[in-house]
Amino acid sequence: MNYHWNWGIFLQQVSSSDETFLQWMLIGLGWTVAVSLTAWVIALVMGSIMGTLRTVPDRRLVLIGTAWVETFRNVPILVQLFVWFFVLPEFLPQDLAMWVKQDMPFKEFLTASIALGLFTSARVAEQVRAGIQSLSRGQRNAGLALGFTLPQTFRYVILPMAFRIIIPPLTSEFMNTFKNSSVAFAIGVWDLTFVSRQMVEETGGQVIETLAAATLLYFICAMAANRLMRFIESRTRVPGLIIAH
Amino acid sequence: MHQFDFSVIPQSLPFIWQGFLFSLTLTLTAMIGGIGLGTLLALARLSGGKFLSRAAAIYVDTLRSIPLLMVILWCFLLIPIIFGVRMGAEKSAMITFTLFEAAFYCEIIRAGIQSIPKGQINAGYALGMDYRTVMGNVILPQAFRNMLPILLTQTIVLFQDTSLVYAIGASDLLHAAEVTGKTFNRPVEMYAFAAIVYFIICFSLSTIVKRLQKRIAIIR
Amino acid sequence: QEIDGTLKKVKDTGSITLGIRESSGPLSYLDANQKVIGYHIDICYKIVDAVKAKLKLPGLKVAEQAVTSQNRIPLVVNGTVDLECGSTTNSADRQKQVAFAPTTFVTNVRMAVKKASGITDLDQLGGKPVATTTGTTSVALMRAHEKGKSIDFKEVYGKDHADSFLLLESDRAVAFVMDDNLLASLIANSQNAAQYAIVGPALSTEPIAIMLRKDDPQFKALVDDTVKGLMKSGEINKLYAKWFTSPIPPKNVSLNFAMSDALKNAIANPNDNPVEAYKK
Amino acid sequence: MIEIKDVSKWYGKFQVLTDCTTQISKGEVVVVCGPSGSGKSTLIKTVNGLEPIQKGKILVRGTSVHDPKTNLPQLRAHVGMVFQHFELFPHMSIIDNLCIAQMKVLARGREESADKGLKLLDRVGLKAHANKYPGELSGGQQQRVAIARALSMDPICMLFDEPTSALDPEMINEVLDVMVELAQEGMTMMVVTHEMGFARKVAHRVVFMDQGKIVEDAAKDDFFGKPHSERAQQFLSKILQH
Amino acid sequence: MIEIKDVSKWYGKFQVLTDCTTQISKGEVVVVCGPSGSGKSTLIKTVNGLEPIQKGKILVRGTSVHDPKTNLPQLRAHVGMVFQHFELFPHMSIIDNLCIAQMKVLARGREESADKGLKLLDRVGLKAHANKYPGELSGGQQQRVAIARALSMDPICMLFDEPTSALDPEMINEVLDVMVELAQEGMTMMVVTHEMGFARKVAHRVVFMDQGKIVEDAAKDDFFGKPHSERAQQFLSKILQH
Ligand SMILES: Nc1ncnc2c1ncn2[C@@H]1O[C@H](COP(=O)(O)OP(=O)(O)OP(=O)(O)O)[C@@H](O)[C@H]1O
Ligand SMILES: Nc1ncnc2c1ncn2[C@@H]1O[C@H](COP(=O)(O)OP(=O)(O)OP(=O)(O)O)[C@@H](O)[C@H]1O
Ligand SMILES: [Mg+2]
Ligand SMILES: [Mg+2]
Repeated sequence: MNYHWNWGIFLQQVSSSDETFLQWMLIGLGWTVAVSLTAWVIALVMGSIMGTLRTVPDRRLVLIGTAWVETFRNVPILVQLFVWFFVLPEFLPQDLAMWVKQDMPFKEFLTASIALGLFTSARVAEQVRAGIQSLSRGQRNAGLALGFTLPQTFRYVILPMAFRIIIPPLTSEFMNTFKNSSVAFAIGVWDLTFVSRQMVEETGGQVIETLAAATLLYFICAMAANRLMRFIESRTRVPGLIIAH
Repeated sequence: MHQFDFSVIPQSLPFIWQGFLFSLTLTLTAMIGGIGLGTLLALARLSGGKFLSRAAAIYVDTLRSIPLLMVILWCFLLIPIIFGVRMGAEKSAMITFTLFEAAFYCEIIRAGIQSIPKGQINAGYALGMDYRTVMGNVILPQAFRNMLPILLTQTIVLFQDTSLVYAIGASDLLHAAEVTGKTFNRPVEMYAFAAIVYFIICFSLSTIVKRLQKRIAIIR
Repeated sequence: QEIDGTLKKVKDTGSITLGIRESSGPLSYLDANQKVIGYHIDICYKIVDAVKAKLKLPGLKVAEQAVTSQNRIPLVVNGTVDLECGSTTNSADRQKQVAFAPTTFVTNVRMAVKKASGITDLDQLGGKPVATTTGTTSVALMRAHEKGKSIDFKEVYGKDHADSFLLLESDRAVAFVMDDNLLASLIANSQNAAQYAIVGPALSTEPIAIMLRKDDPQFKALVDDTVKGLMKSGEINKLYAKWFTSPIPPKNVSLNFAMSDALKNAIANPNDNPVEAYKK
Repeated sequence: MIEIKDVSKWYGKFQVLTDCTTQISKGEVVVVCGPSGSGKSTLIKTVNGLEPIQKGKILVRGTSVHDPKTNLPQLRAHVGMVFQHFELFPHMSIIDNLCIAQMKVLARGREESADKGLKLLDRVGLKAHANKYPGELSGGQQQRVAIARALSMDPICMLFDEPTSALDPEMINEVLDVMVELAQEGMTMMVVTHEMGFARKVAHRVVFMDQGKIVEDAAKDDFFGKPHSERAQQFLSKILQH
Repeated sequence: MIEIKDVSKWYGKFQVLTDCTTQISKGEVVVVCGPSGSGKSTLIKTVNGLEPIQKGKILVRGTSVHDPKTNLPQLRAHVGMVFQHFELFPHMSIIDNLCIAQMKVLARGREESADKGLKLLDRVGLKAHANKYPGELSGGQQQRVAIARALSMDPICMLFDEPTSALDPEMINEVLDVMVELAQEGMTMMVVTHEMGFARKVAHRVVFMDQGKIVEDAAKDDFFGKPHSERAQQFLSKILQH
């Protein structure tokens, strides 16, 4: 193949600015991490609430949880992102819409984080629900029998164990969040994907080097997420209890 | 407020249908191939063989740590170089998705196999069955039944992920919607329409999965 | 003479693959039936005809492969695509990877605005949101412009031109900086074409050309001869008129995009000079 | 102390309990037995409102359990319950298992709770294990902790649902011994169990259930002497044969 | 029939079995008992090679079980085994549970297998349930099916690992009855169980294990009369108290 290799490309300066391509990549990495982590926090909070709602003995709450999950998991993330970014502001009052469209600080970053966070929250909710349901009914009864209210039973008895049980599938979801964050470029977040697209353009087609670097950085992110969750798993491991995976 | 003009939707239907058919073909191919390959990988991971399980683990962990988009691009660029064959975007996508999804199916099937009590394996062996008979007649049928909902949920994710083939110029459901949106310069309407189409398809599928789950669950 | 390179491959496989873009109007884009059409597509088919004649293969199969700005170069390099008929800028960097046919179009990077905004120049845009498309030269041009003139835009980016235009249309941006032919095509297709104008001086002038594999003298010669032939015979002017100054699909409106002096010059003196040669 | 009046309960269309009536006075020990699926667990769970009922009434110290106005958590806090599978909280140490409800429900202080917890652990012979986790104890030890946990709430009565049936034979006795002691101290107890030795030793009355009905409700000696119903005779013969 | 010679086994560094030696002659019924975790299950699983051993030798009808040259599936096919948790295949009907191994291992035809299966189901009193699934049967019924399944392979001897300990008290007897019958017909049996009534009734010898060692290996009457070791005395007193 007549490909013109140039691994030194990363040290070259970008013609339109003072940075090198390597620095660019690192800026991209920074935004990727920022979007992913923000989204993950949103996903954990909303996913835990919605997943729990689906297991309480109240029809209406279950329905809310179910609707949430079905809405956010049945539409591809890219499409959801566009709905948040392009479609929803059209329904706001004129002034607010203009503010959201033009002046809202970090609007791309926030939109991407929220869209990705809610998308992921549907999956987290399913895991949380599965975790809660995998606990024997006896645990809930034991909590209630001691005089705990239902919320207290969830808080002190059910959720701490449910979360421990679902750490492995949550790890996958956390890794997925990093991977899925690559859609953020589509609304103009300067993330790794954005940078690599721009870099391919401005280097006159050093695609393979660029792709390799971006892939490696995504891989590192996902691995770091994996290690972090493993660490949490080992820290929260209950002595004497082997949680089946 | 934006002037919505949904007249592009009827014009887009033939292409959306074409795109849907491609998404469906890709999903089915990757599902069947991925489950087949994934089962082999899962058995390799659970096998006593150090090398075999290590190799399978590396394959699975690597693919699970890279965005699908990157895998699609790599395969599209590298397969012609490595194998010296020219390959259209469609074929390339099918191979890529099969290889990629196999890693995910592998983990699901592995969990399924591990969810079967060890006593079942012992019971099979105690009756004089060999490894293949025990796996084929006792463990895998149960593992698949237990994991069916998760396998199908993963397949729904896969269906959504087929939209990433836009990166190599294949035309799936979302791409068809986007292209029509561009041709007629009505992207907002087409994104909204795509959202609804995806929701209807995926929601119906997941409802079917739930029904199926009740129907075939093993009575315990 | 033995045939080799791309021509040999085409002869052996009985097929040739064109790389096409799906929304680089009017050079290469999809019509209402999602069939690819455009100025560069017409030229490419002229080249295909020449290949057929040369190889005496009237039944030569023509495959079309959609490419993106990301993958077009590697796909040409790795042999998936034989002739890229999109809207690729000929640059010195790219000439390290691929070869170009003689320049068939010259674009000016300018900006589209809503007429009502009264904006006529980039320098009026300090602190205002300006749109462009990710992964394009325009991003670099805008950044360079900012640096040169010490003004500060709020850049917003669309993932493709349609999205970027939507940013302008829905007031998320007050201007959209892009190749003028693309802007003209987007405006012509928009809901309310009269609302928009292409304004301001050119940020850059770029030669656009059909792309092919490097180090393949036989195929390059055939492509060059064909394109030069079109230019000599004046046929290229007809093609230009067909796509730039007459009504075109899908809406059957004309872009009314007169031929620039730079392009006239390129047709008078066919060449494959990179963009660097166009900088004054 | 506990009055169960005409209680019926359905799961969908399936009737689990049919017009069950009985009562337990202060200090009384009542053993509930009967074949599997006869509704013993369901009945005992209705007493502290873990299961709703569709008909009838249950009073615990005069409070109607299924009245929507009743503060259920408060009532449950004073009715100790021990489950077949112990149901200790696996993510908390033994002492935390004993403290958490005291602190969160009775609003006792950390120290007071721990004092009380350790005292009770001592009583069931497990003080040395206070800082271990449930998974590190044997089944018999876990069940003794579960009893201590219920006692930490100063219950006015105790409900046991097959407390020994998930235990290894060797460990059954260590748990029964604790229960016998409790009974002898005068605790009001309702015990679902198949351990007829325990019933013989400390029960005042035996309630025999079949298919959701209370078939026999007799003083211990009457029950073991000559059960009225054929079903109870049959059951006893099977249980006692080996 | 079965010879266990100096068998030792380790899980990593933890020694589960230490120099176990015993043998079972044709037609003999041997009961293995001992406290939880003493290695009973492990020992019985080494007999048909479900657990590898690191030292010693086990011969079944003269064939060395742990010799790499032994055709283990073939050997296992002739050693019936019944597990604590039944281990029926939940995705197959009862009759399929009885046929699958006959067909896949002994290469019997579908009909021959089904005939044999139905005959055995009849013997354990469950012919009427042939087309149900395991999940639809009670524990006692499932365990009887498991015994029938093992018998369908025409075993030369049977291994039982706590066959009644996962059962409701009422169901224990229906299973023990089947086992007593088997023993009385002269089947060679090795039975891990806590049911001393069963041991008294049909065992020829009792093996008592503690901490991976065989502590006592005595004729039934000697064992129940006056166990040598203190550990066995203690164990018996706990088991038999209630
Ligand atoms: N949540 C439920 N939904 C439907 N039916 C139920 C439910 N819980 C219990 N049942 C049924 O109610 C009946 C009584 O159950 P219960 O657990 O009270 O029996 P039990 O006497 O405690 O039996 P065991 O000795 O097996 O514990 C059984 O037939 C059981 O199948
Ligand atoms: N796979 C394993 N890995 C490590 N240790 C094990 C494993 N299986 C069993 N053990 C340990 O080996 C010892 C003996 O186990 P075994 O199951 O043979 O005991 P047992 O006498 O059958 O007890 P029980 O009456 O509880 O069934 C126990 O201490 C157990 O924890
Ligand atoms: Mg019960
Ligand atoms: Mg055992």
